[in-house]
Amino acid sequence: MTATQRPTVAKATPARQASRPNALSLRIPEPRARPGEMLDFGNLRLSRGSAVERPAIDVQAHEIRDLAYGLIRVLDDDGQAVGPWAPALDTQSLRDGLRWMMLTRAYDERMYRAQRQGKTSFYMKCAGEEAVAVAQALALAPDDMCFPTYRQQGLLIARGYPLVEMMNQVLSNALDPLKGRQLPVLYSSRDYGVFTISGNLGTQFIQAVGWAMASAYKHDRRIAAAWIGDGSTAEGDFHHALTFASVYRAPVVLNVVNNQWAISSFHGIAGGGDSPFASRAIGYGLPALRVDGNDFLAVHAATAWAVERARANLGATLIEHVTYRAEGHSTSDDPSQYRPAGEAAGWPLGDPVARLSAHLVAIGEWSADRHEALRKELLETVRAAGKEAEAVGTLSTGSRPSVRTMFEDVYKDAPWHIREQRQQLGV
Amino acid sequence: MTATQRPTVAKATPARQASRPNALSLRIPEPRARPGEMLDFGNLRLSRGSAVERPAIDVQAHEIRDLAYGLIRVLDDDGQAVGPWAPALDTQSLRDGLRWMMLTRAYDERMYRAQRQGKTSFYMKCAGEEAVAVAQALALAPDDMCFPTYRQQGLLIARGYPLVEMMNQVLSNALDPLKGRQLPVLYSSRDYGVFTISGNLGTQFIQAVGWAMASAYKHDRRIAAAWIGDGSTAEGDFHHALTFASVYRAPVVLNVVNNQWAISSFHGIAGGGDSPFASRAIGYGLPALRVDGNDFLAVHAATAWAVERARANLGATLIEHVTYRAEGHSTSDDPSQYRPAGEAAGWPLGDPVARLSAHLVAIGEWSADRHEALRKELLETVRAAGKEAEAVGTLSTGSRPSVRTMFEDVYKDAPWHIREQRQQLGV
Amino acid sequence: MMATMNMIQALNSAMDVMLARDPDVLVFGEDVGFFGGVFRATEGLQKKHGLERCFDTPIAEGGLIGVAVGMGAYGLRPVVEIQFADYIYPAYDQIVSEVARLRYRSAGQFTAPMTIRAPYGGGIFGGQTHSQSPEALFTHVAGLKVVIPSNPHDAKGLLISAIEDDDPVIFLEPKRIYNGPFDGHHDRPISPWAKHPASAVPEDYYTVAIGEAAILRAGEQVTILAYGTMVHVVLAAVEESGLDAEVLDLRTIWPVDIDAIVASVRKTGRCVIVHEATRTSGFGAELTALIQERCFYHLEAPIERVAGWDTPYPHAFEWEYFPGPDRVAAALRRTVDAHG
Amino acid sequence: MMATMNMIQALNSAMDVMLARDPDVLVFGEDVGFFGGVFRATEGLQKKHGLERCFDTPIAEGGLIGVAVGMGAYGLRPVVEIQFADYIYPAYDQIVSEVARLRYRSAGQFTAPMTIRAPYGGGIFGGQTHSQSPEALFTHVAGLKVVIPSNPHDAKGLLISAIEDDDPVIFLEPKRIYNGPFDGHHDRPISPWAKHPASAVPEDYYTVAIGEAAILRAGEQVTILAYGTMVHVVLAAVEESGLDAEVLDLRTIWPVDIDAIVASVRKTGRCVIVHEATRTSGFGAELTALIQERCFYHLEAPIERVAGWDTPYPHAFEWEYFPGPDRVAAALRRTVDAHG
Ligand SMILES: Cc1ncc(C[n+]2csc(CCOP(=O)(O)OP(=O)(O)O)c2C)c(N)n1
Ligand SMILES: Cc1ncc(C[n+]2csc(CCOP(=O)(O)OP(=O)(O)O)c2C)c(N)n1
Ligand SMILES: [Mg+2]
Ligand SMILES: [Mg+2]
Repeated sequence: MTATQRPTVAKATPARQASRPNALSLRIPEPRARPGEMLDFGNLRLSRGSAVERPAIDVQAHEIRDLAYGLIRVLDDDGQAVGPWAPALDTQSLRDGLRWMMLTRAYDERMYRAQRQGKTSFYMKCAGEEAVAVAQALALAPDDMCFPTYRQQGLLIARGYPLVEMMNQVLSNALDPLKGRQLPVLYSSRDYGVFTISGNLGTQFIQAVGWAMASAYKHDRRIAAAWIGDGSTAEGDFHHALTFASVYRAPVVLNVVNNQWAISSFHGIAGGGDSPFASRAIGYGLPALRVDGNDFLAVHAATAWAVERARANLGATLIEHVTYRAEGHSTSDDPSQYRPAGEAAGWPLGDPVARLSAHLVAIGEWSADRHEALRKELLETVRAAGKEAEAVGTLSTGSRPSVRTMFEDVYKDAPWHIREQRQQLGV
Repeated sequence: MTATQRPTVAKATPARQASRPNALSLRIPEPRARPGEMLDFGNLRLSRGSAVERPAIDVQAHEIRDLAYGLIRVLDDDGQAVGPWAPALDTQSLRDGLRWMMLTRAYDERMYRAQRQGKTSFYMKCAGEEAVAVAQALALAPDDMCFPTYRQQGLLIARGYPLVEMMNQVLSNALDPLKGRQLPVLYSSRDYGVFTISGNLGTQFIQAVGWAMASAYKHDRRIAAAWIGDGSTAEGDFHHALTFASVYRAPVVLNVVNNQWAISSFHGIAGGGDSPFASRAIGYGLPALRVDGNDFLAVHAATAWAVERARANLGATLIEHVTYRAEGHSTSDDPSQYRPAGEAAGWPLGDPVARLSAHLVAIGEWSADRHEALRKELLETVRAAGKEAEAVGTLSTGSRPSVRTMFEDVYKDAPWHIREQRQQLGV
Repeated sequence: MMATMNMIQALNSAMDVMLARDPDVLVFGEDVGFFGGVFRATEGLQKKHGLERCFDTPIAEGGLIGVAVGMGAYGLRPVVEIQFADYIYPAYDQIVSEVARLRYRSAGQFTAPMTIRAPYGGGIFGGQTHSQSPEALFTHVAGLKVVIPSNPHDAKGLLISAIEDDDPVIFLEPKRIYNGPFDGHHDRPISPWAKHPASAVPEDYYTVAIGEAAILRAGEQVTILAYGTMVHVVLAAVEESGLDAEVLDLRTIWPVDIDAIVASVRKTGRCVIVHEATRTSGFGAELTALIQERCFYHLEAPIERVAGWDTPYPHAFEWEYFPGPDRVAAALRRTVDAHG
Repeated sequence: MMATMNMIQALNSAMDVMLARDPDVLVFGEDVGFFGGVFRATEGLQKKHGLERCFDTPIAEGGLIGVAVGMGAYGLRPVVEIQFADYIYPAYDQIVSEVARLRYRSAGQFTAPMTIRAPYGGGIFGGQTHSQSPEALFTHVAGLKVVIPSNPHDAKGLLISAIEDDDPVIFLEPKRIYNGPFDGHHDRPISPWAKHPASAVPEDYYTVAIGEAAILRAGEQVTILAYGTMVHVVLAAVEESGLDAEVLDLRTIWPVDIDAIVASVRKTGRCVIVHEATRTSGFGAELTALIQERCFYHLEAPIERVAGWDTPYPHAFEWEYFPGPDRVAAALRRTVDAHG
């Protein structure tokens, strides 16, 4: 799994030669490898599955600071679930997880192609990161409230939200539940507990804390969960979320999805170089878990721990999921411009789908044939849904939402100026 | 020094009784004592002077995480300088420090009265916190750049900025260097290396990082220092500052002045309850020092360490100064409404002026008589300066800046609309 | 039951009434809990309604508005205080990108029915960061309502309407008139609210509708549009100038009561707009544009704007900056005298 | 030496020239370093001028503007990119409270001579958070200049002026016309800049003055004020309507070229203002107010505003939202036909 690793030799930061002795100089962090250079994952802090203890959920945050620097793993190189974090997930749940991850991937592939075919303007995949959303959906209760970014489509899929609805949104067609108002992939589903995804990074993190505070205020049992990218942790909202979550002991699971890149900026530009993102939690007195984000079982176990803790009114946990954005940032991006071509393939933590599949095989509950059959079945599921959605319309053809709706929902009731403008447009 | 301390018994947070079993509930933190209640400093993490090690300046941040939870102290109860942090400050520097702290206090008292007499609109004291700014001014080089809040007037005083100039600013008179534009105490002096103080909390923290980055970019040797209150650490700027300082290894000393209160909100509302403010640095891979902010020698030693580290191009340090706001937030505030009356007197870390004076006495370099003589001398200094400034004018009487200047400096050169408006006012 | 209240008491009463009526109403912000707010608008509410219903927040305006969005999505109705309107900018992204757009972008699935209270405006020697009037920065943002009361009676009725409104409301409180009306004559004795008829406030629940202006004075010669403190300045200027002006207190500045404005300007043919905010791109610009679009053929003189200068609000020049009755009266005279 | 450039190349060339001329110029922002920016405006600058002169920043707009303030105080001239104007709000406090006021509040001791570049505007199916036109949120803030070029030649010359300006400049780049002029006829073939005369750009240093509008077309019947992408839409609408309109490209929207505007409107007696931003409290309101204050007795028809609707910019309705040539032409016709 770690064939491309080589000994850790920090790449020297090219600095302008100081003109005076003892002069200061500015450090601009750089990734270990750029296009054309040798892969180098030497700064990834790995741990073995058995190396990281699993504390009781009512542990004091300060007793488990080490967990922010280790890496919770369950699946070993032989596909066995090992160590204290190995969850007691039944086979059906594992197979469901595999199915949803594979369905997410198949869905992504189709919608990516749909964008390339001009059927919509934009698309974002989560290839390589499927375990995060899917395993977490499994660990959360169905009515816990999710505040995701644009890269947790697996949440909707694992919660059974209809694929066709997702496609209608991406295609901005007449049946788009968001009436053509949002950029593709910025889903929203109150019924499925997924908050309206914002185009502005970071904002949802503190909103999730507010939702959790509301739930606590109402003596509810539901908790909230939020996701944020490694790059976006630099926004003030991240700090606000940790601060408010700590102060009010909000029942929320706060997830940093560290997929190593923020468009073209490596995680070191977000401050992930000198200390892992998980460790940010320490200063707020919150527990932190750093987890192998491509290990379905580890993600599930870590999430289940945090969920149980929050539900027991013990407050928030920050989880860093160490994963890798296997493809471009979006359909507008070309990652070969800024990172070595083989980085995804060489990623030391492998592929989440392959790893869960291998685990099921290892425990005698799966096979290559069944895997291939499932892949084909899901391809067909996605194709059928795609046909259905495209029959309604795409961004460029077929039926669109009524233009009249453009003027609705700005306010609950349209004030005079909005009514006037709608009349001006003649709709 | 800690007569009012009593055993730590956490005051129970009154919570609405949960109506359902296992229901969540919202925690609203409360201070240990409110007006009329017994003083309680049981949650203050104290350490003895000798208990906290002094690492080499090139230590790795992760090796000294404990320093964020300890309390660097030098002066013991007998006024002796003890332990590894005892700095090698010569007697003259100590006497200078004492003089500046006392001058700051005398200045504050006069200006507070000036406000009460209607000579200006507003004033803010730093009573009880004088050691922070004064000892730090001593540890910084005179051309290092300071980005203070409104409560570090001691910086200007220790750097020798004329008292009369400060008073002119507070009185908004004709010689106010800021031309009557700023609220009292929001000083600015480029010549003395003090950045224009903002009315908006927190903004200066990240600006200091930018100044430090510029200095590093220019291969300068000057570093920056910034201050922020405990309450204001909750702003996004604080997080931005730590993030950028970490990423670009900026030569800056970042100070949190934890005076326990933010107007009427105790430090727990800012998230200081579950983890000390110093510990925020850990998650960014920055070293943190937590220091007895009323111990002049400790503040000096901690600052000198951070300054040396920054100057050696090793980057930023976060210092938490544990101190106490001995008086009201400002002339607009009445702290007896929200905190026990004796809290200032009972503060376990004492008074910085009294403690440094006692130290000088203990080492045979000072006496009660000399102290009293100095107090009188400074009173006279302040009185003379006050007379001089008031003779120029106050907010309500005497000569004011020319009204014409109201329209200057919005831009470098006044555009047509500003000129037109000036003419409309007829000035 | 009627009581005599100043604006602070009226606002306090509105929150008190709503906390009692609706368990989904929460009140929070910097220093609003135990202490009751730096202007004391929330005094006693924590003690009466409980720690969890009225509490302090960290000093992070973006954070507290963000939290209110999440609470709104859950189903609560947060009433948040920004200590001074000058400190609302750290929350600007949450307000513009989230609060204002939640309903639209989620096609009605999620809403943020919050009330954002903030003391605003000058006249208190607060210097550049305790005197600002940022209302135009919100009227430009689709999805927000902006309400500005000018007296205790309206303050309570409008605040209750704002809290009950299913859309987010920016509720700006003219801090200069918290304790008494102020006509801009800073050299004259201060008058308390008790002497003003609008200090008669019902103790219980009542509402003043959002979107409706009040005609404070009928007149024929010129229409004056104002809100907040400026309403009192305008009334003084009218009296002193002896002109027969029609004075509209807009109360809600967006969506503004366009019918009342158009009717008045069509009648008088002349209009002066008064606000404290800096002139350029202030709300007076929008009012001017709306009026000239709708009343062009009725206008007999250019619409004038009397506003704050395009500078920060300087501490020492409070009264040179503040658009007082003399500047208003001069504009009235120019407008009435103008002919083509 | 002249070259043919599109807007991206012209902007890139401006930064390249200034990085070479002035060691105090730094360029930074999200993704601007190694990659050269998501729109590629900084492509090659890091390689050519060094890692420390053109680099990536954390995703924290408030942070990167805050850092630029400190650098400005030190004496540098930062040129920062906000990836989309829609993402400038997290920096709004630093811009309004700090950048804009530094010189004033420090009585000239400290300044923040930075240039804040941000792609803005619609026409690219970017949905509500990649299409906004927030210019009016900056024209209301005393201390800021706001510049919006409409072609490669102006873009380079104005950007150099902005970088050299000792005041902070908000430099908004109409992203729809980065690669070619766009007249709003989205159904017609795309035309590259190479065919447009303004793509002839000097390779070296030159400036276009801030504060000066360009008269793109002289005319007698009506004055049209526009900027950015809308300039091209307006020109198409004029041609298609067959009217003899005078077209002003404002280029700097604040401080605006008031003399050019007044002279033109006094001549034509009629005016249409066109912008993409939402209408209410948009910059068109200020322009309307300024004109009616100065040209009241010359106006023969109400000033019309053609603007974005007061809704977020909806993904599926790009062309229903975008104020295209038909809407402009209709407004022109109404304005020219109007008589009292
Ligand atoms: C406030 C804000 N700033 C900038 C952007 C532009 N932007 C969109 S995605 C992105 C990178 C985010 O990276 P990361 O948080 O790591 O998430 P990932 O895409 O890797 O999942 C940027 C800069 C934005 N959408 N919002
Ligand atoms: C952005 C912003 N929000 C709110 C305020 C109002 N305010 C002024 S001082 C203060 C308390 C600050 O407390 P702290 O940071 O602990 O500093 P201290 O006054 O104790 O020195 C508040 C809330 C402000 N000035 N700026
Ligand atoms: Mg990422
Ligand atoms: Mg404090």
